[in-house]
Amino acid sequence: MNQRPVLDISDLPTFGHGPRSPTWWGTLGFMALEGTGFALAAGAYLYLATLWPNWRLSAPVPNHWPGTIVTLLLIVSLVPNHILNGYAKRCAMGPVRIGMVVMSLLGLAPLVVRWFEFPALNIYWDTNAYGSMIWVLLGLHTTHLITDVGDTIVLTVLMFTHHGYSGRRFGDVGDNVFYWDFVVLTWIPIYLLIYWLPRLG
Amino acid sequence: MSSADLTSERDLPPERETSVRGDIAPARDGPRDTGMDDASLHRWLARTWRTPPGIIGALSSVDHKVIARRYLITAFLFLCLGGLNAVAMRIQLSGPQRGLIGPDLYNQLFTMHGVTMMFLFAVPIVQATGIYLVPLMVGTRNIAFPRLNAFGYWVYVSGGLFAWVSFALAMAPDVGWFAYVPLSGPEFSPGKRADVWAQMITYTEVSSLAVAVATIVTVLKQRAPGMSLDKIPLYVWALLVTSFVVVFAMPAVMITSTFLILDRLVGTHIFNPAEGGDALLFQHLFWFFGHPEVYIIFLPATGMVSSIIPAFARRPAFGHLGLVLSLIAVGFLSFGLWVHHMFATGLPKLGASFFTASSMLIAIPNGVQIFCWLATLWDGRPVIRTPLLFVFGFFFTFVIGGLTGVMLASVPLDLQVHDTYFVVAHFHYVLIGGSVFPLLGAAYFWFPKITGRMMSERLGRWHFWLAMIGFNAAFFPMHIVGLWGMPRRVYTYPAELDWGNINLFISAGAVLFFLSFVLFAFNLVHGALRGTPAGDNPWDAGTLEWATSSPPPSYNFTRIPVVTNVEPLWAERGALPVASGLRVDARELIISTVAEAHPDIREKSATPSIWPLLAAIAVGATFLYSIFTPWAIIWGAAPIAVTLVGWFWPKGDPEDEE
Amino acid sequence: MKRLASIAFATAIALFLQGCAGWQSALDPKGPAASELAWLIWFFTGLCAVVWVLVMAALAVPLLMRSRQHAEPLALDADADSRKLRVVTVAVGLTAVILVGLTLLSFFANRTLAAIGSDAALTIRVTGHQWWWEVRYEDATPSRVLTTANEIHIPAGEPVRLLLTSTDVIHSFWVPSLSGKLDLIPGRMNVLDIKADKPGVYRGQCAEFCGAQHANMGTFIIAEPRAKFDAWWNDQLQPAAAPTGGEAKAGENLFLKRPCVMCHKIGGTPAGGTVAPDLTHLASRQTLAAGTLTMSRGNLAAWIADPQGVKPGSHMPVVDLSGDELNAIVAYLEGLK
Amino acid sequence: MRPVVALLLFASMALAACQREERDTRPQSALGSGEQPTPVTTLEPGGQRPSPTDNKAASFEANAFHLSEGKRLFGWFNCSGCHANGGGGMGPALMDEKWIYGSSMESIHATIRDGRPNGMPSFRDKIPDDQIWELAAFVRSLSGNAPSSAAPSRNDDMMVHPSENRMPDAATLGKSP
Amino acid sequence: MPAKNYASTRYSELAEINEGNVKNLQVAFTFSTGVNKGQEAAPLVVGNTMYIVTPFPNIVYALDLSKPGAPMKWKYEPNPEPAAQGVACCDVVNRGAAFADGRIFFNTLDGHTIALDATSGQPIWNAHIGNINIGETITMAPLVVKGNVLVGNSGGEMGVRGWVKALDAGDGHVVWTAYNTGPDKEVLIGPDFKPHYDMDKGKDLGVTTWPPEAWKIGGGNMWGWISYDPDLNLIFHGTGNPGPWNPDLRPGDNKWTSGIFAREPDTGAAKWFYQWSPHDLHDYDGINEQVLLDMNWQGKPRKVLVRPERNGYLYVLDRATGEVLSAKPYGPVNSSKGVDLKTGRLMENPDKLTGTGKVVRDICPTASGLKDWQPSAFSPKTGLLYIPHNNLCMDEEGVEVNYTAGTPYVGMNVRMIPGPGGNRGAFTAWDIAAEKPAWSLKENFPVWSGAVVTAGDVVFYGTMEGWFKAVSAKTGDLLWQFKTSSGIIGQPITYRGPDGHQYVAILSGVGGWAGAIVSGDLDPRDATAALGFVNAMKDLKNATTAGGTLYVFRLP
Repeated sequence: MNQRPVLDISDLPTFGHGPRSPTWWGTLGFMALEGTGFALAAGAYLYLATLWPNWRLSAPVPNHWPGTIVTLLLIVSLVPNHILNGYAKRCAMGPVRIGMVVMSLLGLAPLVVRWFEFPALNIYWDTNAYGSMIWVLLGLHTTHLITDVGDTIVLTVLMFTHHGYSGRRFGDVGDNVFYWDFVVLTWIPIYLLIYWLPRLG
Repeated sequence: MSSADLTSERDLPPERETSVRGDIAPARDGPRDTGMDDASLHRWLARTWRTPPGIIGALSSVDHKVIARRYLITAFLFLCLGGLNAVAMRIQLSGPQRGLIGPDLYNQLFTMHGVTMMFLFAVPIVQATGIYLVPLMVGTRNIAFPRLNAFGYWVYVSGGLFAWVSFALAMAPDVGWFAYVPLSGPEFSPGKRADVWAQMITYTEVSSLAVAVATIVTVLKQRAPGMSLDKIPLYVWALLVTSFVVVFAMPAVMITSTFLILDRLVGTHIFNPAEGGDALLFQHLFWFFGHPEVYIIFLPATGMVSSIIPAFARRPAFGHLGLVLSLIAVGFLSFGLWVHHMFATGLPKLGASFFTASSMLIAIPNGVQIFCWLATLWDGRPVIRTPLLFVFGFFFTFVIGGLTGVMLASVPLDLQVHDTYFVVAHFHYVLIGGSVFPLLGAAYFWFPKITGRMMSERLGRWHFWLAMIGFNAAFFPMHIVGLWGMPRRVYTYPAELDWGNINLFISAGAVLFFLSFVLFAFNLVHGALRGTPAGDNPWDAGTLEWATSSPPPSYNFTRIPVVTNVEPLWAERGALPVASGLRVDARELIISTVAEAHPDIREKSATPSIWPLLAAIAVGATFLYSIFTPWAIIWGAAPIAVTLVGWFWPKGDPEDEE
Repeated sequence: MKRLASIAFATAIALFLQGCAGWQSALDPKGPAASELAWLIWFFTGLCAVVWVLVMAALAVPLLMRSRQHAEPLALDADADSRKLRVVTVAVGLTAVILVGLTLLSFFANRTLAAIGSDAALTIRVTGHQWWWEVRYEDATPSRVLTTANEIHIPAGEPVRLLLTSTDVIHSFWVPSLSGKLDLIPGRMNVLDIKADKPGVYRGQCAEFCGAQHANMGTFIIAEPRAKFDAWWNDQLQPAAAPTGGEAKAGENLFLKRPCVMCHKIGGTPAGGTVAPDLTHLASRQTLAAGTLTMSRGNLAAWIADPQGVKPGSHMPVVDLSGDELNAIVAYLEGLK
Repeated sequence: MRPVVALLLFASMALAACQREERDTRPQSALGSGEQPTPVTTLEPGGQRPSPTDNKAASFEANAFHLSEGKRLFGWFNCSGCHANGGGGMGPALMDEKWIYGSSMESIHATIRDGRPNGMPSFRDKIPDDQIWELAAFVRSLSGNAPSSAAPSRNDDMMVHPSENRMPDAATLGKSP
Repeated sequence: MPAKNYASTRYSELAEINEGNVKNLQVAFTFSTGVNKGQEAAPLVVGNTMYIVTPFPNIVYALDLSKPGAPMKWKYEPNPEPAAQGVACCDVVNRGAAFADGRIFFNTLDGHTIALDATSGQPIWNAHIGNINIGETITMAPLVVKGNVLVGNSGGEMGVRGWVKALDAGDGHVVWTAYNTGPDKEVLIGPDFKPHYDMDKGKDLGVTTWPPEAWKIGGGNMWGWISYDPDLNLIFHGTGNPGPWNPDLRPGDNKWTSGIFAREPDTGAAKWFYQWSPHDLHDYDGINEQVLLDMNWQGKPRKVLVRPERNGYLYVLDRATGEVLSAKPYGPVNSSKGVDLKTGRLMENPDKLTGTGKVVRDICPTASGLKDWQPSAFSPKTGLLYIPHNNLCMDEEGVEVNYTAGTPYVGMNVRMIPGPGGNRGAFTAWDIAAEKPAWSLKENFPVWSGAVVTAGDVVFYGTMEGWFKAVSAKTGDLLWQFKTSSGIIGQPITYRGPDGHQYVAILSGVGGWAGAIVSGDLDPRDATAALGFVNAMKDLKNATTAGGTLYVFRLP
């Protein structure tokens, strides 16, 4: 077919930040489907909790302290996370490098505490369905935590190599910030479901 | 490899140099397409976008058309395998008390049939069609996240192999495609059969989800300049809505199958009512996916119908906005009626009535679509070619399926027909009538675009009538035998119930229907090798995929079109308005804004890579091993992590830099 | 196209009418619930057929009109389109009205069904097993509680309440000529009320896939006049008939000595197994192995000799018996009227 | 290339898996009697012990279907009445590592078939031979002696102990219950 | 007799050992029985001889107390059928022997009652009355009343039909047999039968309250204690749980299980009956001891029968009529909501109804009862009943069960857990008149031993760790304790030795249902082992080992 050029796009930038970039939308898509997964797992948990009187099924109450510490660590981490986002938008390499290191450490810290959360549940996954569900919820979130921390660390290393000098990488840092928000925010309802709902029953 | 890629090496521009840079600088400019003549433009783009040579190169391909072709062929092979299952079952059922196939094999046969058709054929093939067509229809050079897309294919194909090798080893799942607990649970399904079901589901759905995300982002961010929301072709809308449904429905089945395997492998009690679990939870979760699944299969087919009808009715679809809104409505409503699969479980009466209402409700947007298509066809005299014939076949059968669906939505009526051959008939009318017939039409319609050659019209008509007669002969009597009391999933039935003759008739119809696919396969092969050359736009259709050559070059379009109408080729008969200014030495494409499709960024698309394949192998091996021990997840995490890092680590291509 | 459609339709009607003669058929109602449902089925079918014919007619219009083809696809007739819009709107409205009607219809039908058993005097607990039905007649006097298997006798003309549950997987109780189906779910108890208008034998079958022998999990509802039913009940409460004749006596002995005794119960003997059907009055039943074989000496022998040939995968094991032993056991069981 | 690798992978799995998945509901005729010398001690003068001559035990021992049938029969024939779910009661525990009368399939088969003097009844003639083999296979799996890929998992019942297919792992985790 | 007297008070008038000097108790001699199973028997002292019956193989020892170190006078080995061990629920115990007219009467596990000459140990007669092939065993201590040896069978977990037989003490022939289920004729219900409550009136209730033929395999065994009131000329015995445990399989009240009969000792004719737990849901055997007291009940002197019942209530019955005067829980009970004194019926808690395929959690008390067989003691000096008991709860799930003669017929998955407070046992002194506890001691393990109280105001009991304890009868203060070689589940006695001094004797040797984990070497990983008791006793293996030793103490 014949063509007639009507538009010149040569002046467009070669990368964008946030919703302008397809990666951001891809991240959003994965958050949507993972969020659905979380929601369904939580829904299954609530379904069972309402199905049986005296949920917790005579199991001991979980010790909420490791979980609470993780929650606090995660919430605190949001502050540097968003500061990092600001630097990434401005493509400021030095602060971004520092920020990435900080975020890697702030990712590892809750992961370490998370290790102590499993025994603090005071029940095993094969004891009863309540145990199964809280292990599943905690496991599901831990998987996300691990993958995102792994992702953060790889990206941190990347930012210290020559590959870091790329607009695209700063976009990746932004998306990493975005995903970390997701990991933190999904934890809050799960935290409540695991540690506080059983205290009601 | 398409013919457009077969440019001689001599004609190619020099290899580009890679550079190591120490700081962020304004993007280094490569050659642009602005003002470039067509021949050199083609040489540049072909060089930049080609799939590397050799086996490794082929396995590294990220070209959406290459991946889609592989998807289509694989899915078609699975269709044939699933069809063979069906024929085997029909031979066993052709008479009462037939001893050809015992229950053990029969139960594997129908489970494999269902699993194959639903998870290895229907969903992949509609998504594959989308992978092929969506980037072309929205006027971009590749799908978003091409490596993820390639990864999706590898995962899918290994999942399918996994299931079918299990079948060959007589350890295929034998618990039905929806594998209800407790039958599929740890106590009543010894061995690995149900584990195969669970893990195969979980991981073929990984591929569906990957494709869905890629499709969504392609549609939202890579549309050609000017293709605002109201100018998106209906097929693309259908794929977009489908992809959203996938994103929200597939996690449900993954959660279900994961719960199941946890129960079976590590002894959780999620579905064990004795320890606070619940068997019905499985059904709720499964059908929360399972019902939208039907629409995942059906909605793209409506998109195909919406593409074929305008081309042959010679006018744009009537009620474009209505059709789009209906699609969205169906997408939403499909999540609200899963319970009508569970009416016989004894749920509270009032809740069940609510789901009757919601199930009936979804007939309205579907009705809107049907009426709009009819209205489109009313305009003038449609050109009757094989694709349109299949659309007529779609009307003929799907409306029956839809209407019997209304019957199933009624709680009391459902109690008689649930789990009988009536239901078998119903969903085959919906799935084959509503999805396979449009797909066959679509095959005839887009075959010339994919291969550059036409399929035989004569054989096509034979195929159509054979399929119509075979299909209706096989499935219509199932309504009746279902009402006569024949439950589904029985490997035999007593002679005294007088179901023999009608079953023999059904079996004959099934064989006929299978033969129609043999004819189709022949037509496909014949068309691809001997078909008459098609030209760019053999049907004089209006959407963008017809603006490029048949088959399309690796880069899809020499220059990105600028869209002015929902049927741009009809609106711009003289010359296609295009945008210029993209680099030709790097895989640049236009990222546009979500609503208005204003060009926003020139972003690079990923280059070919072997890592998606390696990652898929790592994931596949992990899943395979995990049916034997949960530790596989721990051990498998390492290779998966390595391959993923390899995948994302920049290789110094211009696409990765800057 | 049209001819084909009409042929298909005529065939369909013919086949439907032929189907009314089955004894496990939703179209052959023998009770109030099934009648209500059969009516509903016919009504829905009729209405759907009309809708389908209308749609097909609408589809046929452009094929038959033979009007001229559009030359230029984008040159549309705005007036014609707005007329079409009106037609489509009306059609959609009509669809909505029909659907609301059908919803209300099913709602009221549901209420009718629920009312059938509200005054049921007889309660029967049906427990699904892989692959047979345990049937227990509840009674205020515990000693009149009767346990039998696979065949359910009910008084004709009276509503009967069935309590449905399962000990293994999900089954579904379905006797189409009496009522719709309802699942038997382990850990739950579902309630199904049935009523047979007239005496007769109504076949039913498990309708939810339950494993290897799902196909051979039949049941029979045997509706009898009240007096006959009461007599049957009293009969069934009696311990098993003592074996008469040497062979039958030897058979009883073998039954108690060999693996039979591990799973089956025969009232009046030490055999008290509960994981397999109660055989106290085996010979009074019409079929064997949950509707798989009709009751006869030959079938009984075949079933005992090779259960895995008759019903592969069932829980009845192959027991090594000599010909004489088999004959003796068959002679004994045959006498358990 | 890749399909070949996958196929090889599957094939190697298959060799092990085939036997585990077979569902033979009347193996009696196909196999020998399974009669083996069933010593309950390892002490045996003469230096060497005769090796088994037929494959009956082996064909039951690692077969998932037979193991699960054994589990069902263990409940049906009231084995669980005395031995609980392996922990014992009136009868000795079966899930521990102690075997009073020998741990081989043949010994367990003999124990069930012929009984033992301190309370184990004889089920000769009461349980068909194949079913005794199934029970023996299941009993062995209780203490983690069957391959975890074939051993049964938990029942849809009250949680009584970690399921047989997790037995060795679960034991090393030292977890309750 | 093990219960000291026909009224089963287990009260000794001996007062040499008292609250003040009990702390000086020391071992006089010990004797190993050579059988390391649960020692539930009470040593029997007649004259200068002490008789001990061991658990299976039920060896009888006669020890000469007149000589230092109490050397063995004779021993008798009945050599019971070893196979009997396979059908004995809950360890192969024996609860003791009885003495009358120069003869020792005892039961063997394999269903024999044997009379021995007390001086020579020679058998006089041997009556085979129980068939182990259908699961019948005998573990109880016989009681001799008016020349009849009263014996009942065990096997409630095997689908055995319960009975009580009276054997002639002279030659061992069966004088009468009273079944505890079935038609009136076999239950020995005749015109004299006058139950107090309507629920127990009617013809052939032992048949009509069962599904057809279920009474034939319905349990109702008698393996516990019999008391005798010579004034009323009545014996009182409980009846065991109905079988199987899963109540779904036996709709109805299941007469005459889990109740108490008053019978005439000569003919066995039933006088009245009261059912503690109609349609028993939780294996509440009704075989505990009944203490017969003549006391002022709410101002009026009445002949009462005091019974700390397994279902958790301390019943006070008018023993002439069977009327329930009082029923108060003596520990945590949630399986029922009390006893309706008008109808006499136990009010079941609808939340704790068990059935097939349903797990019911936290049922208190457990199948082993708030108190099992371990007999309590009553001191007329303090007016208190000293109850050794359990504090356990359980989860229960009814499962499909298959009757095969001679194999268990239970149909219930049980898993026990410590009760409220975490202490698995308690020793409670109950003020009968005030209908409330006077004091209660917590014990880590269930108190599975009997109790004895003396005029010296000392109560003796043992714990499953192996402590033999003496506490003040008034306050419950611990006065003295001694660690024996194994856990104690036996019945302590006190006697005046040939030297005129007071002695205290106890058999140490853990076992029984509670101690089966040790005596049977069960696997604690299985929560349902030993019908669920193991789950509550996981740590017992760390606290004690099997044993079988007699300890005799005296003041220095």
